[in-house]
Amino acid sequence: MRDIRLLDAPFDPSALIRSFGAANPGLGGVCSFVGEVRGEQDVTALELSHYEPLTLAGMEQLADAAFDRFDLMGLLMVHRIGVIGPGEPIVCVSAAALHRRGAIDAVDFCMDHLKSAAWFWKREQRSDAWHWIEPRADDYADRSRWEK
Amino acid sequence: MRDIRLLDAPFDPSALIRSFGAANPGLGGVCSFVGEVRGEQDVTALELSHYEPLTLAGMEQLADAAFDRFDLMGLLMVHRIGVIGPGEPIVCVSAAALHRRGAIDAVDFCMDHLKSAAWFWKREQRSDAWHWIEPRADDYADRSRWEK
Amino acid sequence: MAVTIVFLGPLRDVAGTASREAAAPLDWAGLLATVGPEVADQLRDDRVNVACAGRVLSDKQSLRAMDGDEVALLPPVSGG
Amino acid sequence: MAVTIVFLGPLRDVAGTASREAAAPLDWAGLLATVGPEVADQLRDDRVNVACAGRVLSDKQSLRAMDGDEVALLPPVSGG
Repeated sequence: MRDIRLLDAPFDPSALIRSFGAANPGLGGVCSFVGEVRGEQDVTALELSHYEPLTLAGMEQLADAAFDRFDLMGLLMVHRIGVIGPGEPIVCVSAAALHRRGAIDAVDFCMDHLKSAAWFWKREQRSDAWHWIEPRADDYADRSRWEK
Repeated sequence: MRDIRLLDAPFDPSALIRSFGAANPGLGGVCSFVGEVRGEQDVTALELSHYEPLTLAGMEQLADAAFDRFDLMGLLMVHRIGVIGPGEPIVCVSAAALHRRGAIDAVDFCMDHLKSAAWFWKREQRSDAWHWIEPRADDYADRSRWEK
Repeated sequence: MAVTIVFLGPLRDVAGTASREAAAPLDWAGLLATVGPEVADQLRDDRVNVACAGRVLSDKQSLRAMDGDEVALLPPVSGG
Repeated sequence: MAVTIVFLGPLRDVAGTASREAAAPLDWAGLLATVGPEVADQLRDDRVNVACAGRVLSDKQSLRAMDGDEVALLPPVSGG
């Protein structure tokens, strides 16, 4: 079961993950990651922008790469766009497999690529103004682990 | 928030993970793994036995090691014992952190140790009889990744 | 007709607009001349990509946008 | 009084029982003699651990179980 989506409104990751699990009967394990807007100091909102002609197609290619690379039964990849408040989910990736290795690695792989190799731009609203956020050096290093 | 449990009756991982997330306000990400009894060929049930004086204490030590090693806000680790039917959850690990790296690695670490270094023994009921299951060579190899 | 240049992420702030029209055809030199010196500076950064008609160019200097094409200027991304 | 020997996992099937009493004190040689040749064979495997009074022995041959102690024989585990 494959479910790749861009959402422009708040969503409930638990509900998505639960129905994703049910849609993959016979699985051995499901690994899921949910990223949320941290309730930091004076951050009042996060805005995710994207480039419509590329973004969803890029996520589909990332899903193709995950299915090629890992032994997966299903993959759920959901990413928010628009303005998101503290505590709200930004991203949810869930992978179902016969064995935990494929499920955990697929989530790790997809998250590393969504962070620094998918067509999203992120800025946060602080009390003074909006500030653009670039990936951290760690994010590039994490992604380079997957280069063969 | 730390929640380490042995359960002798079926449980709902989604509900546990949802309340675990809510119990860690300000988190940046939650990674979760749920392992289930695979609906394989002629397997009608799985039985997890344990050694009461060691098992929960060992899981607490594993949680200590995860908190020492990763940058975590919270850790949920729940393991079933007793007879478990196909499709029922066996294990649920969830880790909350400011950044995804700590959360994903903590789940990976805990699962590798629960598989081959916690005080559980697993056997499956096939049409003929019960069969004991030893960890696979892969499980030992996965765990050795964490040796410093 | 024309080419539409779209500024993504922080480049939108640098350009002061989300998009701009330019005369077709538009090549790399024409793009640099059109977008102003500040955006042009950033375009020369290896981490900034250019897409034309929905495809990311593997060599952005090979840009040749035709009438009706959309050219997207894509600074370093950050998702998740 | 006595020492209780507990057989875990597949060792329970080999021993044909979940537990057995033995006279205290009980050392490694006594344990091997008490449990029968099949279980004794498996106990010599490095992957089989022995716990005494709730603690896993780092050197199982140093076993010295006293009156009232529980000795657990722990074959290779498999959880998750």
